[in-house]
Amino acid sequence: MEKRVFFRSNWLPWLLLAPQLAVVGIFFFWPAGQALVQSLQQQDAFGTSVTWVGLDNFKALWNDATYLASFQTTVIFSALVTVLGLSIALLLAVFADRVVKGATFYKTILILPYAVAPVVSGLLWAFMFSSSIGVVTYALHKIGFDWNHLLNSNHAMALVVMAAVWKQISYNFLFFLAGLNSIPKALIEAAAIDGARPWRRFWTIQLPLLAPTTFFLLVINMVYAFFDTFAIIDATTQGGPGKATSTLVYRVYFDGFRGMDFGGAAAQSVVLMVIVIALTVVQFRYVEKKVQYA
Amino acid sequence: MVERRTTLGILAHAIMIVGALIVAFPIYLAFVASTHTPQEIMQSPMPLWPGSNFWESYQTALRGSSSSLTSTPVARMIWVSFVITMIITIGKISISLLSAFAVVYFRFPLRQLCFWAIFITLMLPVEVRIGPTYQVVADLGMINSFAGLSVPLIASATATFLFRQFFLTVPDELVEAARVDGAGPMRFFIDILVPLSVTSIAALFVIQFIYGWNQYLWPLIAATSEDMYPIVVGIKQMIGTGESVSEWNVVMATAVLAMLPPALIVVLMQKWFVKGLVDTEK
Amino acid sequence: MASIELKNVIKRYGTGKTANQVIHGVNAQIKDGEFIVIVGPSGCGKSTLLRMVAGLEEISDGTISIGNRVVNDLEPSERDIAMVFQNYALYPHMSVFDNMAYGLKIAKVPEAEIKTRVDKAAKILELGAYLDRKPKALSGGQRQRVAMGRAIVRQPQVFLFDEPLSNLDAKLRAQTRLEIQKLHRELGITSLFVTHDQVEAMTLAQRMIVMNGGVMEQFGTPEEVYTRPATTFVASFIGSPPMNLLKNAPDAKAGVITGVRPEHLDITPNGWSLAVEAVEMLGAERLIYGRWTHTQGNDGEVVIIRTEESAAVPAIGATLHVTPRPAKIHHFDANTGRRLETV
Amino acid sequence: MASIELKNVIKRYGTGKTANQVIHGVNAQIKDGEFIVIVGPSGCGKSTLLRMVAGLEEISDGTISIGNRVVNDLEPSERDIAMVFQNYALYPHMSVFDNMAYGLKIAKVPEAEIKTRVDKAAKILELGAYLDRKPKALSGGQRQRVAMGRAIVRQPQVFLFDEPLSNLDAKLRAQTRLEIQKLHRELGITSLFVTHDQVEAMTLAQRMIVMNGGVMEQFGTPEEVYTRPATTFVASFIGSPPMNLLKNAPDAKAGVITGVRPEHLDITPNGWSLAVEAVEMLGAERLIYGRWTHTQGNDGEVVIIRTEESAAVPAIGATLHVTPRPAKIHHFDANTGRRLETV
Amino acid sequence: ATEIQWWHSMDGALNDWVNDLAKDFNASQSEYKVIPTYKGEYDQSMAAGIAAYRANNAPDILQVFEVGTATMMYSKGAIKPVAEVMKEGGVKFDPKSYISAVSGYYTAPNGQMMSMPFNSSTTVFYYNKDAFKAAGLDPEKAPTSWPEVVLAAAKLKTNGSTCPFTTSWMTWAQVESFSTWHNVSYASKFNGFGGLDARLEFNSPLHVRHFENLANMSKQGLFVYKGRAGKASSSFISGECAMFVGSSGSYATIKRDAKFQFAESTLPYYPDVPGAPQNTILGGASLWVMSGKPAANYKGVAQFFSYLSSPQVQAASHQRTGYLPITMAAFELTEKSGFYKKNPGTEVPVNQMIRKTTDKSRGVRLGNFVQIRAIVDEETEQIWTGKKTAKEALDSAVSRGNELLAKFQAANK
Ligand SMILES: Nc1ncnc2c1ncn2[C@@H]1O[C@H](COP(=O)(O)OP(=O)(O)OP(=O)(O)O)[C@@H](O)[C@H]1O
Ligand SMILES: Nc1ncnc2c1ncn2[C@@H]1O[C@H](COP(=O)(O)OP(=O)(O)OP(=O)(O)O)[C@@H](O)[C@H]1O
Ligand SMILES: O=P(O)(O)OC[C@H](O)CO
Ligand SMILES: [Mg+2]
Ligand SMILES: [Mg+2]
Repeated sequence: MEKRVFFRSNWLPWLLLAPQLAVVGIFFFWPAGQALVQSLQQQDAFGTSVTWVGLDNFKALWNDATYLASFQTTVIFSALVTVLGLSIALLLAVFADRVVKGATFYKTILILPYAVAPVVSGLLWAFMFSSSIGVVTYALHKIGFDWNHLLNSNHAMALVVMAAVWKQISYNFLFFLAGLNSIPKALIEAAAIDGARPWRRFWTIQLPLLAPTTFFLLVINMVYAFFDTFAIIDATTQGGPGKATSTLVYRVYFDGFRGMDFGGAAAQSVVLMVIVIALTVVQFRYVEKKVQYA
Repeated sequence: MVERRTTLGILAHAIMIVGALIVAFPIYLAFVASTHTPQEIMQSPMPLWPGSNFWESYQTALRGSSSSLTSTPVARMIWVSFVITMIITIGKISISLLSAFAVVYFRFPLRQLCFWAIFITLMLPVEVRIGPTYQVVADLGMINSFAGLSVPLIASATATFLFRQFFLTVPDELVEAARVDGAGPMRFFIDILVPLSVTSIAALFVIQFIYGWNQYLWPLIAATSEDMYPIVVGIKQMIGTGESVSEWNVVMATAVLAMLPPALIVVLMQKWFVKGLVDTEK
Repeated sequence: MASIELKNVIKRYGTGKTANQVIHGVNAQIKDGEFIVIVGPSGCGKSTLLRMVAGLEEISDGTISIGNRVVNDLEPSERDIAMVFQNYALYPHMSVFDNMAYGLKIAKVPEAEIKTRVDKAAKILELGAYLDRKPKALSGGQRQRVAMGRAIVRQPQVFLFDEPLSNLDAKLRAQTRLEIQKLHRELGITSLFVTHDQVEAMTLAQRMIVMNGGVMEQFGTPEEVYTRPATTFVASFIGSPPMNLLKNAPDAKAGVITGVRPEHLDITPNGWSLAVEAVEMLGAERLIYGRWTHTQGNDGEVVIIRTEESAAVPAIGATLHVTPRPAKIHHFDANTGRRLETV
Repeated sequence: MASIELKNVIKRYGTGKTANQVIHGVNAQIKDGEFIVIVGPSGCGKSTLLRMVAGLEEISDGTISIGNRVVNDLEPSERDIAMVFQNYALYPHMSVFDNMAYGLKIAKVPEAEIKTRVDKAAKILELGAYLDRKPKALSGGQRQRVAMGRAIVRQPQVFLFDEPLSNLDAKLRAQTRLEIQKLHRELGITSLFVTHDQVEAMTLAQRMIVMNGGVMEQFGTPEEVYTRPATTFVASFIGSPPMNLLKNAPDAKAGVITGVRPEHLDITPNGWSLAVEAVEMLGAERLIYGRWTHTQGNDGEVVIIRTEESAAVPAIGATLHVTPRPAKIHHFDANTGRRLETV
Repeated sequence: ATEIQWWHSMDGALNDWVNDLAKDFNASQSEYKVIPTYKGEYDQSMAAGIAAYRANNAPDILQVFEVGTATMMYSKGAIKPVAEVMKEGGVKFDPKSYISAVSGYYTAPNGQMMSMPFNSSTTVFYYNKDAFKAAGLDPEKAPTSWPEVVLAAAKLKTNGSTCPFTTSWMTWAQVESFSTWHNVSYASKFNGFGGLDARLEFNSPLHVRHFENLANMSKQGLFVYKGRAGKASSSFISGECAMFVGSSGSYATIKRDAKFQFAESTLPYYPDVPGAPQNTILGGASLWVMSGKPAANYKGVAQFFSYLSSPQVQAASHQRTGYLPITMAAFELTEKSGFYKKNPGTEVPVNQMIRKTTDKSRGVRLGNFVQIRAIVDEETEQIWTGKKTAKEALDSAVSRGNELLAKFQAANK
């Protein structure tokens, strides 16, 4: 979609773009280029000795079973966060759409986690599930369930997933609610006249019509699960036990900033960038298309 | 409303209540913990109702406690957070408004490329390029400064995209009317376009405020002295290794304080936020 | 097919102090197989009335019966009605076939039967070639027909239409009007048709309900409504340009409004005397706007006269004399606005 | 005030292979103070033409002069024009006063002068009470008047209107039409008015340009256009219901289309013989749709006859005889569609 | 005043200690101002320091745990050997005044002292006397061997303890220190002191036996894993865990925060292993001076270090924190003051360390050691979760670790 009319000037648009392009160039593309260069190098921790190693870093990644495992971990984690985050939010949105009284109150509470920093979210959930003082751990223990995310990798995964989902529900909820609101009431009425009950209407009318919203959120949630959950993992499990909750992004940080394997970390960055660019293209295409519908 | 059945209404309320309770519980618990003494929290289980240590906890947090890892008072951290957040928020919104204006209302060579270049940054989170970015900022001598903590985060694909979407919905006739009225591009931008974008600006203000306030990894490495820690980093430092956390009340008081400003923004600007997002994104 | 009976139907929105009554006791008997048009200005309660019949809106008071069965408490799907919405409300993610078949599937009609019925409807509506398309890929007129098809396949006792033509352009609207008439002739299903367009109402209705502010002003055939409007509202709402409703006609009685349609004013050598204000050329005819010469200053009363294109064009400012045809003069009570049979 | 001259004006969108020519060489001389209406179906290029005059669209070829000055390369603000847009294009965040004053402020007109001019325009348009309101808080008609006010205060040489009435309801449209006429009478500013509505065109125009597919089909007074349409397109576009354009009239010559307006067909004991298909009652008149009885099968040709309300209503299926009034018969070349003066 | 940045990892009561040291030094003169900043756990602050160095923004002084010693030592030009700093600063500095176990650890093969010994610790055994009493165990008698630990744990468990035994620093305490304590090799080439081509060897039968033992305890609920690094200590302080192997440096925080009677004792061992117990391993951290700073800063650093190494300051630190007295003078001063008598158990770390060391027990010096530790943590966690047997985990840790050693060797030729 393009504007019909526009202003004519050769220099003004560049002037307008300059601040943004400067920031993007200096703080995004330059470092990204650096990462690319470093991925072909082997450095000692201090960067005082640098040797070119070609694709060795990538080969090492490929041969590192734990890195491949991190891929798997990331996929599982992202899938869980996305699916749970979306379905819980959808459930809440569908019912929030029904209630008239107190709707604002519920909504206000449900969007609160959006304001909470991921680290703080991690902190709160770690606090609730802490092995010594966690109230939830205590309650679980009372009903005969031994919670131990320090040792049990499933528990650890569950913990980071819960903290991540909790934080993301708000966002999904808002969009689903808006999506539901934008479905013309007449469609629901037409379906009611056609004899469809609420349950059936949900599955055959509302859900299919939410598909664009859902797809949009799917991409957003995957990106969130991929990247924005770093702080949550750092604050709860730090990737453990073993590498059970060590996602790709956590690995980049861990190998680079804790393990000081800069070449390896740079190679990981490059791998991530490739994934990310693929995701961007998908999203951009999709978003553009959606706009044209509107 | 098609169905008038009350059972569905009751079910809806029930689900909303359960949902709200679960969602609110972690925050509630943080508040409760902040009102107890450390000893009370250490009991298993800790009490689930607020205690009487509220003032002590918050005073200690705000003033900075001698025994916590960061002797910096939370008040200072909040100030740092606030300054960084405002630079990020206002910076992002301004440069995005300008670039979206350029991209939508002008035709020039490499226009699509510029837009893509900005858009792709959406997908290059700091985490991915953290090392080199740190190096660049250090080379520019911006480590440990407000600028260093904020400017690298100022580029915004989201905001540029959102503004672009919004601008595309601004009727062409408005530009034409302005041109007939004799307004040049900047005049149109300032007199017409910016005032029209208030809803989007408000929505972005919320998003970017929260983004800025919740920054963690970047300040964690780019702030090298304690008095430049934003509150979110401060909290993490307070817990340290977890080896010696004894003042959970102070930690939780700090957590509550850290949540307060963004929560207020979200709740107070709720309507604008949703409107700005939904009207343009959808 | 069934008769419909509205007994003292009332609709209030909200409760208690904030209650806002929008339908004030409507009574109407609709015969089996009749085609009824509900017409009135925007906000007068047409849709509300229709939606109460459909079951989409609760009935605050009174009863609605369809085929002698009181339906007040029945769900829409239990009332044996079908409805065509203004913007059609087609399911955008379903093909034309599925749109039409949806209700039947829910009613667990066997596959084969569904196919037969949909195909039949598609044939009637000339939609056969589009059954696999999504609504997005159809023109406005085609969408409109799909919406009709969806109603037809259900073989309901009553059709409800809520301004189903207002999203079509003038040409298509005229054409679809003819189709709807034909369809009604063939199927003979009792129909309630809401519109705010008097031309549509006049051409389609067997009988029409003219509503204003939640009140039924008149219920009768188009002929009756046009020739014997029950109130000044009906008189001015039906007919374009509207009937002249005059308080200051030279021979007027106090408290009585004289009504004359523009086409019933003949230019005569003498009679009512008017100053010509404007003349509009409308192709086949001309409209002349005139003001009384016998009243002081500007009393706001404009008299419209409709003449043949071939008639002489009066100059602006000139004085014109017109005489109403005696048999075509209407009288209304100035206070109540109701028609007076004798003056 | 100024004259406008269009010399072989051409508009192409895109360049090279993808170029799409939408205006094909329009020539027109518009006199100082004239009120010209450009009418035609959607997409025919009306707006494009107007926007080229305004300077909002580049002129691909030819020249446009305003008051003897070629304006091809001038910015809109330098052409001394004012424009009223279809959706008014009011600045939503500015008050009515500021909307009107904006152009003057940019032109650095002194405050006091701005106030005088805006107040005067507001008085003419009866907007005085609304000067502090935002457009949102105005009705459609009021908004329309603000848009006009914005144009008036600039005291331009030319007014350009792009379908300024199409967002108003029928009643308001008729009323505003009269107001625009009055305004033009008072200010006498050369005006170009675009519409797709023939009634508007007929009633407003001193002269009208009928466009079709980027070509000017006719340029003349409404009278000329109605009584002597230059092409079949004009004949069918102007007049409602449209002129009957008949290929199969019993006495037709091959290659010639016979045109008769519905009101010029009289029901007579004999003459053209038609089978009645439908009858529509439109209040003051009736439309009768008939098909030839002398052609085999369905040749798709429907003849419309317009009769007085008082005339007898023929039964559907009955045979009717009609005769065209001889002086009112038009002839067109079946291939070019152009009017034939002699057959 | 010239500001001297000092990044460290001292939390809890130790944080107070570091702040006090800086405060006292700053008060003692006006030319320099030492600014201590907590930068997270040891590995975090080390990483932060290195990242800062790469960005030309390093602190003057960086506290690095013993594990990072090789990385720091082999870095070309990133650090300024402390001996050099002291000499240039014109401050008297005698490496020989340090306990040899300590100074030897931080001395380069060429005999130059590379970093300033600061907080040297070793692994010790703590137990909760109150819990012992309650479980019917003798609170004055600590279990000395692993079999005894198991027995005591079983008793504590029967008495209701949910965490009879735990350990912090799994790798340091249960692998590295365990090796020297039993005088078995951790890595070849004298645990890496002999050169960069050393390779890991901690998958010996004894190591495997020990981890099988811990795995069994874990299964029975006698040993509870509480996380990596020093995380377990809070579980001991809170009273949840009754027995605890941890750093002697935890003493300060335990003493400050524990609400029960506790005691410090020697590390348990396997009595059937010949030569055991030998000596425990050195831990804690030292202070490294980063290169590329103005001369004035180095002067200040020298002053500060000289302040830190005065016997009074050292003795006070030792008594306050539980870290070792790093100079003989400080040890003697403390002994003379009767501190050990008054605080039974505080002499344990000293005793454990001043035994004569063997080639296998002198310590460990390996490149990429931080990452190797992370690997050992990851792998041993698999044992407690039951995903791997002790042998599988240790084997895997050794082979993954050896890859890193090879990498380091290649990068530092
Ligand atoms: N949900 C509602 N709550 C309150 N008032 C309502 C509601 N729905 C409609 N109304 C009011 O009821 C009156 C009748 O509305 P209705 O939609 O029936 O009018 P209508 O005749 O169909 O008008 P239109 O031609 O514009 O569709 C209006 O005044 C409207 O404002
Ligand atoms: N920016 C453009 N690029 C390409 N083609 C265009 C553009 N703007 C208009 N057109 C084409 O030019 C033709 C004339 O458009 P124009 O808007 O002038 O029609 P119009 O007569 O004003 O129609 P309407 O009554 O619908 O406003 C149309 O076929 C349209 O598709
Ligand atoms: O807790 P600390 O200071 O004794 O250090 C423990 C170990 O040495 C870390 O490697
Ligand atoms: Mg309606
Ligand atoms: Mg147009």
